Amino acid sequence: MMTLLQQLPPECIRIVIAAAVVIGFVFANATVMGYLERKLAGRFQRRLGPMEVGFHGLLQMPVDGLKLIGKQLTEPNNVGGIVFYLSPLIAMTPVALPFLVIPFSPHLQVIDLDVGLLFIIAMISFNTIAVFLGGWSSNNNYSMLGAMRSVAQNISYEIPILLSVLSIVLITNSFSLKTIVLEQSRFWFVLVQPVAFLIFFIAGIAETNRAPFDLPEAESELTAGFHTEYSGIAFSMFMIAEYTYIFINCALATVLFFGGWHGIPLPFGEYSSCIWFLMKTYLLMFVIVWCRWTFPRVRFDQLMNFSWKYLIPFSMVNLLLTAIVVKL
Amino acid sequence: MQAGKKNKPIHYRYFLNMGPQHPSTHGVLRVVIGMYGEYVLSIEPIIGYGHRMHEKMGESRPWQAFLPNTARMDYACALPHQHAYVRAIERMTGVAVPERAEYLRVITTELNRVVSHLLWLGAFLLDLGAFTPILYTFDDREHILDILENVTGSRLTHCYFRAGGVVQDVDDSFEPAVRACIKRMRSRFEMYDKLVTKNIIFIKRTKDIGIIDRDMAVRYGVTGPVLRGSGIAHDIRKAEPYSVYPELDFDVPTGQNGDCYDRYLVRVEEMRQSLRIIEQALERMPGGDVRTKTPKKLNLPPGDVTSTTEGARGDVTYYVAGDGTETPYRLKVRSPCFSNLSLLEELCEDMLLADLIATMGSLDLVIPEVDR
Amino acid sequence: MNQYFSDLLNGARSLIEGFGVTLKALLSPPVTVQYPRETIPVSAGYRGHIELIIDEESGSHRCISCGTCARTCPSRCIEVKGEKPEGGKRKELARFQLDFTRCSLCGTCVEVCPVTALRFSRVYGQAGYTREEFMIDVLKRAGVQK
Amino acid sequence: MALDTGRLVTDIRACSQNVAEPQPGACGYTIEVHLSPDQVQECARSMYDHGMYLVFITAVHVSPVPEVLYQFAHFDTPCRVLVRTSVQSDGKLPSIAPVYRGADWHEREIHDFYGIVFEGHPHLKPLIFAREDRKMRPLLKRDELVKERSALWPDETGLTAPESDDAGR
Repeated sequence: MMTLLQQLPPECIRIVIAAAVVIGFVFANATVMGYLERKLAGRFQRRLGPMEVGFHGLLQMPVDGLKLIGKQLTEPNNVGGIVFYLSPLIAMTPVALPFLVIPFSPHLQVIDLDVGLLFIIAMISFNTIAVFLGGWSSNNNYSMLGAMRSVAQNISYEIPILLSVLSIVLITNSFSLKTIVLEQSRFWFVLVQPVAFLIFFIAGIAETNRAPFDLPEAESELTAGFHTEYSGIAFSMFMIAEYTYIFINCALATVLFFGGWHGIPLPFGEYSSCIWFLMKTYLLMFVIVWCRWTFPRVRFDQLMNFSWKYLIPFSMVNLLLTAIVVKL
Repeated sequence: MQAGKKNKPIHYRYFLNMGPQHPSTHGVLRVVIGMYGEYVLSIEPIIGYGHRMHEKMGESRPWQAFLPNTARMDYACALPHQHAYVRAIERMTGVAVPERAEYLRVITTELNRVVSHLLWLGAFLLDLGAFTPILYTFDDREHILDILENVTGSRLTHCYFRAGGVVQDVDDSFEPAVRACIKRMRSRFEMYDKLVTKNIIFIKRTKDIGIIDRDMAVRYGVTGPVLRGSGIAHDIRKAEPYSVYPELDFDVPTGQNGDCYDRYLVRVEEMRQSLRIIEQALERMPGGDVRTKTPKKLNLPPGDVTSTTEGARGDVTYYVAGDGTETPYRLKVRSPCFSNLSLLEELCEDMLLADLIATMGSLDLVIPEVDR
Repeated sequence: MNQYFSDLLNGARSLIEGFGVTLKALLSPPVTVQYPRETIPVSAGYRGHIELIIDEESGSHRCISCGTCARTCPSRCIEVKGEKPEGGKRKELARFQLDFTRCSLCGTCVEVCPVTALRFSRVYGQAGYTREEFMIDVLKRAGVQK
Repeated sequence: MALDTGRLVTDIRACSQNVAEPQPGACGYTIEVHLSPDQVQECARSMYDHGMYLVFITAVHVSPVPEVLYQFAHFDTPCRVLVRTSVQSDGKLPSIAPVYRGADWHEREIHDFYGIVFEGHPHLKPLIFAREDRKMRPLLKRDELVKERSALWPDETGLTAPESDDAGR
């Protein structure tokens, strides 16, 4: 068995190990995020959140995961056939790809693509296809409405993200995430580009269908939106995908605006940069959870107006100003 | 508002079945909505899922047996129903009610109104997508429900009023508890103002949505906070004063243009007014017994009577026809939600689905009261 | 045009205020009680199912099994049977069954009882799997309380 | 626009002579009117012109012919009008839904409970009952329990009696 390993090129082993770590991280992040969200939701509402399973409910999310795996996959009649089962997979699989380029710390990065940023933004838009196919194929008026809404929402919020990210690229004129983070060693880009950060963050919340823009799965209007008919593991795949997209959004925001792994050196030696990175990301996730438990839901046409009338004009103006300033 | 799509060819329309199990129908109501894309073309509320034929129960048993039923129709605000029924019986049989009992009735009814408006506030915001305020309103409700549980014996389905007074007097822990509760409640209002009234998303979701004008109110018999939201100061406690309300000073809040936002403001202001009423009633409440002795067998004389009180949702009217025996010959309950719901078909044409949910939430529907 | 900006500005301000409220809630202690372990004391006036009052002096219940409560109960959920022990002159209460599945806690039985032998117990949180668990034998309960 | 009760009473008298103004404290309504079935729509229209809203419509199963009662009230001035009619011999009654859209539901409910048919009603489908038990008519009393109209309202001259002008109770 060892001889077989020696024959394989080292690069291939490195990729296999990295893939395994990334998949493990995706599931770990989903459980941690889910636990954090339910605990914070409880505390925001002056209650305790999950307390029963494990110490202070720590085992609640893994146990939920097992329960969901054990649940029966109900299939309503004349449902869209293979597409009905394909959409959770489409939601789940591309979720791990952006992790290849996210620089957790100077050397903890799978590959440093020089088009890393473009690659991530391309991967993020996979979610829309999955949500649309899921909603459309479950043969239920509510999910069809949810699917339509999610397509319109993601398209109209993709543009502000691109424009705000472009203003960063103008400064660093490189798409590679590592160089962007290295550029921020002296000062973080959020000080230079606060408006771009705000636009990116708000559009990020809308992109991942999170409240106050959670129209595709509006509980009080569309019962459960696009994943009404999904149960068991299919439903949990959509949940894991959603939590991971939130993590990617926050990680991207940290890399672009909050200076990746830069921070006061901590006593953990060379892991301190990775810890800084995770701390910043989870702080941004706290803000996203905070938004969810404070605001009512926006109506559908207001959502569109907000993007086309406010975010896009502001991001264009911001882009223009950065261009002028940078070219001076 | 948005141009409707009514002139679209029919085959574009699809039907969305909202209910009978649906998160925002507040009870077992089914609404069949003809939709064109996101726009609502036609609405048909289908009621009757929670129908128990209360009126037949009233006709087949002695009138005392109907008292628990009055609390099972509008369980969110049961006491005005009971007050109306008991006043109808007192009108027919001429039973006198001691002053202290009337004050106790007013205090517990106003506490019940605050509890009902808090429940509505939480549920309305939940319909609009805000998950947290409902927990805050339930936290406030618990304080008042503990007081009501101690006085009337149960948290929602109170059976506290009798013909000629109330069941039992309050113990001396009642008054300090109510005063503390009023003080606490007043401090909570400006928290709700910050979280909800000034919130831009909430304003955008409720301003100029579901506007009810006076003519529609007359044609459908809309009463209560829904009517007052359209600027008509009609409150039975002021229009046709009963019990000890003439001696209490309070004003009737009204809105300007009758949209969901005004109905919200009216109900929050009404909670403040109820607290004022309770305070005054506590000071003016005399001593004395709380119930007049009524003969064992109290027959209802021939003839019929209607009696009206101001429920949390509007004009609660009981029509009782007696025929000389102890059993009412005919008992009709006019529930405000029945009329408030009937205008949904005309009000919600050409609306977005999200606005339909907001409007239905602002009508404060309790479906068991509609089905009876 | 200024409507455009004024919306944006006081909109943002109201959102920040909303954030402030929930942050204050986050930092203040929870108000809930972990129900199965901790419980809130039931208030004095709470109406559980009815039970017989035990007299201090005679040490037993005061019921004379006249059946008034059974007759006036709107949902007919009380069943009272009195038997005359041989030789004795007064009826003894032999059976007092309450069908708690149909009782609506209106309190008529407590009021009409000529010897005020009934009162509301403060039993809270009754749960059961079968209907039989709610057929309460009030007499046996009174015996237990003695 | 407060209600002018004087003009209201004269309008009602135009529909029918039998108008009484009993003591509201005792019976809860200020004006009581007896109408014959064909005057119902006319009276409803005059009520609507005065801006009165419909409180409820109900029916009472009395022996010769079931009795239908309407109650109207006004938003600004306290005034409650109780209108009594008897159903026509063939169990029909003209509907006031064209005037008061809200009456649509009230009349459908009475149709469910009593089987009284309202002519001119836009769509007299069952409101509360499902299709299969729309023939239930629960509020109709068993024959031995039904009472005479006069047993319930002894001193009132029902419409069956000739038009006598003495005031009601």
